[in-house]
Amino acid sequence: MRIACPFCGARDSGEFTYLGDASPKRPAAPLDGGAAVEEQFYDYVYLRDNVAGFTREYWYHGGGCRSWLIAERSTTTHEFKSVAAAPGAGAAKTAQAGER
Amino acid sequence: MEGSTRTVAGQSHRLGSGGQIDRNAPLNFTFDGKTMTGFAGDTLASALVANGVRLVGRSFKYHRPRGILTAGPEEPNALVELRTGARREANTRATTAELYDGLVAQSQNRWPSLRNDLMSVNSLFSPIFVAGFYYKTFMWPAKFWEALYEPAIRRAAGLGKTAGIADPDHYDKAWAHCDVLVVGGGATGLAAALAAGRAGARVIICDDDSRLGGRLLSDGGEIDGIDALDWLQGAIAELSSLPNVRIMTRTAVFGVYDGGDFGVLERVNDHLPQPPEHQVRQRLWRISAKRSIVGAGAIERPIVFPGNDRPAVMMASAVRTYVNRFAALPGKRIALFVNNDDGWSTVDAIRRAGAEVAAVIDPRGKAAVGDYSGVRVVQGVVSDVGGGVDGVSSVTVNGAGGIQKIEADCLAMSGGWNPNLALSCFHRGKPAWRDDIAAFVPANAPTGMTMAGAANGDLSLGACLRTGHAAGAMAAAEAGAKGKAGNAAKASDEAFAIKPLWHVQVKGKAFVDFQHDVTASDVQLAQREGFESVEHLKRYTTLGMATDQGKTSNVTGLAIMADAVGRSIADTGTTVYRPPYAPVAIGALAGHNRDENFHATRLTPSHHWAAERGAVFVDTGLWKRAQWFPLPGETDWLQSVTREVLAVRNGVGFCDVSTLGKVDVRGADAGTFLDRVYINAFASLAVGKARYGLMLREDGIVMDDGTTSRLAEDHYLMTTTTAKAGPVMQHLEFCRQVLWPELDVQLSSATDQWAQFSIAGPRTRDLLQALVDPSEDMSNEGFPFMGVRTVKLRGGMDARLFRISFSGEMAFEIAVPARYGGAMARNLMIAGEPFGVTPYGTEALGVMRIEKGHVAGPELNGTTTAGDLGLGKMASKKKDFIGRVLSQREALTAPDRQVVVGIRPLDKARRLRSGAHIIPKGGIPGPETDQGYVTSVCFSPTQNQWLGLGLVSHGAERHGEIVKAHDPLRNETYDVELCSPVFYDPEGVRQRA
Amino acid sequence: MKYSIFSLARAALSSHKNWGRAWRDPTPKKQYDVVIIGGGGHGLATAYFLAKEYGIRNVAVLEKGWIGSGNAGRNTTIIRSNYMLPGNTGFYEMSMKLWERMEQDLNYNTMVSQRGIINLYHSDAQRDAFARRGNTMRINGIDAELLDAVEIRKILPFLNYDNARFPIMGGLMQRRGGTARHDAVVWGYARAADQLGVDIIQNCEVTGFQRSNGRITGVETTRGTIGAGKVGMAVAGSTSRVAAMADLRLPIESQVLQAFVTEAIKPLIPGVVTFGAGHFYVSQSDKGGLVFGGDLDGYNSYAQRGNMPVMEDVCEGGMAIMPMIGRVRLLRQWGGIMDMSMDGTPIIDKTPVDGLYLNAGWCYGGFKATPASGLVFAHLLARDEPHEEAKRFRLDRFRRGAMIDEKGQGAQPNLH
Amino acid sequence: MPDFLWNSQSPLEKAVIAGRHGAGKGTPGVSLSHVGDIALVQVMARRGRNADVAKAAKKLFGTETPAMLKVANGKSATLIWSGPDQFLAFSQQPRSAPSLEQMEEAFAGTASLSNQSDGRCLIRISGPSANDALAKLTSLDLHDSVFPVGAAATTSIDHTAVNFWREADDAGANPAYAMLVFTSFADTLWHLIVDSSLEYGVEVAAIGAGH
Ligand SMILES: Cc1cc2nc3c(=O)[nH]c(=O)nc-3n(C[C@H](O)[C@H](O)[C@H](O)COP(=O)(O)OP(=O)(O)OC[C@H]3O[C@@H](n4cnc5c(N)ncnc54)[C@H](O)[C@@H]3O)c2cc1C
Ligand SMILES: NC(=O)c1ccc[n+]([C@@H]2O[C@H](COP(=O)([O-])OP(=O)(O)OC[C@H]3O[C@@H](n4cnc5c(N)ncnc54)[C@H](O)[C@@H]3O)[C@@H](O)[C@H]2O)c1
Ligand SMILES: Cc1cc2nc3c(=O)[nH]c(=O)nc-3n(C[C@H](O)[C@H](O)[C@H](O)COP(=O)(O)O)c2cc1C
Ligand SMILES: [Zn+2]
Repeated sequence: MRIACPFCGARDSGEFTYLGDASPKRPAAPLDGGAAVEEQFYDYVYLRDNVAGFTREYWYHGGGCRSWLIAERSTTTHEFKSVAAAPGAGAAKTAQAGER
Repeated sequence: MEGSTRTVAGQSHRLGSGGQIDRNAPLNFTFDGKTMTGFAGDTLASALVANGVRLVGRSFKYHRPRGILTAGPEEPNALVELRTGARREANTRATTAELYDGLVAQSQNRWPSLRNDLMSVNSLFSPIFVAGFYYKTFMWPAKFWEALYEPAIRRAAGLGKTAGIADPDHYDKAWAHCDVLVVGGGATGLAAALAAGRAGARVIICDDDSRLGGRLLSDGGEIDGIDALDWLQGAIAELSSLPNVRIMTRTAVFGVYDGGDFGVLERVNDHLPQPPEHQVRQRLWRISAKRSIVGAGAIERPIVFPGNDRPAVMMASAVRTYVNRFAALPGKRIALFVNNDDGWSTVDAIRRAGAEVAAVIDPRGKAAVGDYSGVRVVQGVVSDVGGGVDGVSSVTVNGAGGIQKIEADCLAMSGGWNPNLALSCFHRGKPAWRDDIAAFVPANAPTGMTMAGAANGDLSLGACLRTGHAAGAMAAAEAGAKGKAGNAAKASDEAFAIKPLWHVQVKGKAFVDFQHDVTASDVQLAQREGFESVEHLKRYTTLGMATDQGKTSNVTGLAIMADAVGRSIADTGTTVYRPPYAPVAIGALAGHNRDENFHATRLTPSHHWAAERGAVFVDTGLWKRAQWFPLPGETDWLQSVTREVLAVRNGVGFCDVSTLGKVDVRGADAGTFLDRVYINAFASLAVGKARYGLMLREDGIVMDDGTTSRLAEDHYLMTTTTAKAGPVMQHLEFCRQVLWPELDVQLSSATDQWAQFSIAGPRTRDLLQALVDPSEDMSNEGFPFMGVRTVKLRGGMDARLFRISFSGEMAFEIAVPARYGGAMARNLMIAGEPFGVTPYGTEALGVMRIEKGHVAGPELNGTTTAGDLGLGKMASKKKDFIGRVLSQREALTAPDRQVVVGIRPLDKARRLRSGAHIIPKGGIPGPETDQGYVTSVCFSPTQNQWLGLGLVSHGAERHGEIVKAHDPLRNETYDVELCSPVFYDPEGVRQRA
Repeated sequence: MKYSIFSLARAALSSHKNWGRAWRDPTPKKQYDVVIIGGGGHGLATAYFLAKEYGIRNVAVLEKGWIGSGNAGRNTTIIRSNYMLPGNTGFYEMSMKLWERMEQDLNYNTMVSQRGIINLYHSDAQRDAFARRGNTMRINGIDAELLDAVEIRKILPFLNYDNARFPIMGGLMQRRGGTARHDAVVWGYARAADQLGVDIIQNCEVTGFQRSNGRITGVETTRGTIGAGKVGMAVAGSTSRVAAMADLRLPIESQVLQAFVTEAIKPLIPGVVTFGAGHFYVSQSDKGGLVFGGDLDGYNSYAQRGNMPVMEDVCEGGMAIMPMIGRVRLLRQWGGIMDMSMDGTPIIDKTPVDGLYLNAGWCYGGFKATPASGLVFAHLLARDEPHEEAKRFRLDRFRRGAMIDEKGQGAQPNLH
Repeated sequence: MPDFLWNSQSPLEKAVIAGRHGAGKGTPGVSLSHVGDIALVQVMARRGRNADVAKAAKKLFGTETPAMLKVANGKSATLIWSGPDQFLAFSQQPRSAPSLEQMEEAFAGTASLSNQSDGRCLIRISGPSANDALAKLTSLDLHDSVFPVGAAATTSIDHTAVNFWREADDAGANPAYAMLVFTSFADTLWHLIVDSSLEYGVEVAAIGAGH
């Protein structure tokens, strides 16, 4: 399997590691958030759609340019539809936290 | 090529002329100890045929005598143990093993000999040993299964014996890249490669065989008006002349993986007795191709009738191969049983070889086309085959004219052709049924793959050349090649007429799967018992599960099932096709990565120095670390380690700690960043200071710990544990790139840049004083605890010095660029010499951290919280950090959690062991009384006893309590005291001295 | 017909013409007390125990393909009870006890073979972790032995002791561990459940749930709507997909685990061996093939097939400890879809949807659980409360922080 | 006071055995060499400061920062692309290259630097069979059309990250490559490279010699 790193080009999958679904977003965590925030974090850390079909997911090109990537990939065919850099890969300036 | 029955001396069935063997290169070989001769160009099977050998093996279950059925990788019967000693390999197909001088082969799965195999009594029990019989019996008495039944079944099953000792050969793996991968070098593949190659595409053409040509080598014919073999020479010459084409023979494409990656096995040296020096036996290729064309040909299928498994019943196409390609005659009077026109073409081959055609039996009567005058033709079917272990003597025919017996010493059969479509199905595509050729053809091939020629159901030579060429031209264009593909070669489209005939329904054992002894009645039995799905059929009868994966049997078996159920074959469907297309040696899949090369090895900067001192090394992850440094006269590791610890505690010692992960964290927001990844504060850390930090996973569990120093306003140096250096780096990059892209932080691993040594013990300052430039202030005030700065060393060297302590002693860590690691070790020995400096290893390091109550790997086990480790107070209440929220969950803060405690045996002479469990004194061991366990132990020279750390429920409140260490694995139970985990200098006076 | 050597011999006289179907092929009824989705080992065992132990016989098992077509039919058949965390220990030992009498219970030879399992260790730290585990087992009444290199060498003389990258220092052995014939387990439960009246319905895919007032009342299938008092899900790798039909999100990801078998060879490897410093474990089937596997492919997948890197990784592991298998040929490579839970431990519980019950999260370890899983799930379905041995497998453990994480990898399924 | 000598030591000190190894006589298929004592600095642009980094690089090295997947040859250093908005400044003659301090000054506030002079080890491989040997080590496509002179990649060899680039062809017009491997892995990778080359015959240069 080859994964087209937007920086390095198509590379053997052995250079990458997988993290999982890229849709859950780390919730804001005010210090006095209480149970509601705990519930959001529970959802963020544990619950997954786990769809059969295309998903957006995190891959890390650790054996190459060390960029975190967001790939659209099918879990049924393993086909990659797109691979994009995480917002903070490289030095591009992103204005806002969590703008992604 | 006019053959003749004139034979070659000693080779009773070798034709006097013809064939594509080198008669000037005779080769000796032995089969079951008997010496025979063949020629270069032979396979073991063709040489056996040439020597008149019929009986070659025994079947899996009934141990029936078996001969050679095919001439290719689909062979189910003729499996041998090839070579001897450590190179002996089981189940090698004689039909693909190339002959070399001195080849040694043994038949297998028989005892005591092939001819007299006592296990063939199994055949007598065959009325009971039907499909699935073992599921119905051997249940009582329960104990007998492992003791009696199973060992007997296991001994009888299995096929060949493997050497049982390490494989002496080498293997490696490689990558290759191309625009167009062509699988198969028959007419189709050649046409495809020529078209794509001419167009300028980067082409790789692979063929499993030792030579290109495919069936052209067996069937000849005419292409572009010349002899097919001459055309073949021309095609090979043209391909060889194209720099963009790579030809790989003896190379099987065994798997199709995602995104155009192919698994490919090159048998580099299997045709030699053993690989030449510096060469591998086989090489695994991963070929990455933009497009692929599969011209893998078709596989002829048998007909199911009683006696069809007798030695010298052979596929018709195999008879042609032996005669035409190898000049070896499978029989001198050959009968044919065919249901299609292609089978009839065997008649020509037999006649040209000067052998006799006993009769052609065809349920259709005559062939649709062709001149077969003078051939005895019987419209009918074969209902039995006479003969013995050495082959066929007659065939019984049920024909229009009743039952008749025809004398013959070989029966050639053809039930039609199955396109070799496995590669098209490895992504779980299902083939489609085509009535006109009575076969499954590819459908839904993986993206980028084109099936062509016989593999796609285009069986005629003309069609193979046409479709191959078209596929090659198209693939090249799709891959971006701009050149011209030239013209397709031309040949005639011979007719292919077939009348399906799967099974001759008469009494008698009629085999579907030859190797696994699955008969037509087994298939029918499975149907009666409800195992109707082809997948159930397969698993219940083992049809298609043998070494050939049912290449000759699957379709026939499911046709019989379809008939039994009353469904069409198309509706019945095929079983799932799986890689590898042909079996692959495990050694090749491992390649170079075996023995000491299994994984890479990392060496510390002082490795060679330590090795010279005789250090004993230990594996920590990929690292080799000095575990201890034995001195002459020391016989026991504990002796050495104890000496090292005492040397540190009483004087000074040093240890290479370069393996700790080091991360340069730089940027304007480095402090903020660290505040978010650590539970404690770092933005507030002063430049020139170090601090211990703890980081959690988002689920609130401890991920890692280490000391992080602030070297400049915008520059921190983080250390991680040795084990977690990689994962932590990945995590930090995730935080930087995904969670907080707004922060200005840059990360770089500096682990390998620095040689870092811990120097510890009360004489540390003395040692350092000798090493550093006199201008450096090394006093407690000038270099306070947790201070960090660059110092000048004598002799002109800068070093980073960190005043941190893992051992609990007055200690520093000193770092110099890695190239000076060896020099640093030597200089530390020189500087410390007056103070008795002692190098120490990881073992002493471990002892001292346990004495000091510092947690490490065994406690940071992925299930403990900061609180469990006694570090809960470190967590800042003023900021958010990773893991903060979920660490507050009810079960992670429950009062009964197992937390770190110290543990010491009451009997001071008693050895404490890790993994012992803690149960209350007087408690009876059981799940309710199991309160925790010992995580780390050491013999503490300072306490003069074994002691340890543990995770024990309510541990923090139980210091002083006497409990039991329970260690049934080692048959030990003894009293221990729970105590503070800090055994040594609890006030921390020494490290601040 | 009862199976035995006598019935076999009798049948032989009539050319085996009189064997009937091992289980019926019924048309689905309109309504069942309990519908089990998934004709794998767990679903069929659940139906069997519902009928056998809880007297609930109006039960259907709905299977989208052929029974055993999921992970039950593609696993490496290892059974063991060498777990170390509360919740797992007792549960898997209960399962082991059920294995030990399965053949007699079911009147079906499932070839339960207790030839032993050995987990090799290669460092002191690993030995200590195994000591902790082995002692947990012993404290729970489960057999376990900690062997040193000398003892290992006696049992497994063919391992690489001389030039291994990671030396073999010893192993944790459970002699009662071993293997069972996976397909036979499916067929045995199917036949036994069928005989107790359970309807086993193949080629019947559940495509939706019927609900009324929030409660499940039945399932929609490719063979029509089927009413149900209660519905139990035991669909392993398809858990999230089926749960989504009831609008549930679960702490589960689906990943491929591959397995491999070699050509059949004469007996070579006595029991089950696992490599502690790489990804490789192996046993030999009765037919003679070395059945082996290793790590997950590492990314979410429903493809039911694997890729090359893991095949190579596994074979490297194999060659690292058993260089004698270099010339043995790999015959077949396949994959199954694992319902990887966030802590690597199963979930057996009611769901937030009334009438819908969940049996999932078995990861790569649920074959050994088959009998116990069936029993406790039947208990839950029948009694509406968890079985004593499955109390800790509840869904809310993630919310509460009571994960059962044997590997200590946290909420990252591909690392379990 | 004793004298302290600070001899530098290559991680390949034990591994490199100069001379001819493996098959055949005549022209070796593969030539291998290693030079120690290099200067190497990782330069990572600060957020939003790419353009400034390019300017500073131009000033310091006389060349733009390297384009993606390329090498840029500067006056006193070769700049090797190593990831988005970062590169390695490499020099084989540390004395004539800008010092770390000069670099820190030149890139102050615009890039974060990390000294890797000792973190990586330089290995060169060339020869008529270099591509065949490399095919066993790297999954990169090294065909001229894909990986011409001046191409660079960060990739993995034996699961270990390396910086890899193609240099000018050697004297025999054979392709020549350089790679920077992590120091602690150097010994193991060197052996792997030698093993992969043996069948072609390999000439190993003494440390410091070679190109
Ligand atoms: C390669 C591999 C090796 C393994 N090795 C081991 C091992 O050595 N030891 C061990 O203990 N465990 C092992 N396992 C794990 C074990 O196989 C599984 O955990 C266990 O089989 C799961 O339970 P099951 O048998 O009920 O699942 P399955 O057999 O998968 O049953 C689920 C069934 O549900 C059906 N289904 C799905 N969706 C629907 C629907 N919508 N409608 C109707 N039916 C549906 C499926 O077709 C399937 O038949 C392994 C698994 C794999 C893949
Ligand atoms: N008229 C008929 O009834 C009939 C039937 C079948 C075949 N044929 C003849 O057979 C020939 C078919 O030509 P073709 O080129 O399609 O097939 P082929 O059989 O001539 O060649 C296929 C080649 O592919 C190779 N191969 C197969 N699988 C491979 C793999 N996985 N990896 C590497 N190599 C692999 C084989 O070794 C073989 O050399 C034609 O000459 C055709 O006329 C005729
Ligand atoms: C324990 C076990 C042993 C197996 N032995 C064989 C075997 O000897 N021959 C074979 O072809 N397949 C064997 N298989 C693999 C099956 O053929 C099949 O590939 C696997 O069950 C997955 O099913 P699928 O390939 O139909 O998807 C075995 C599978 C298992 C689980
Ligand atoms: Zn990249």
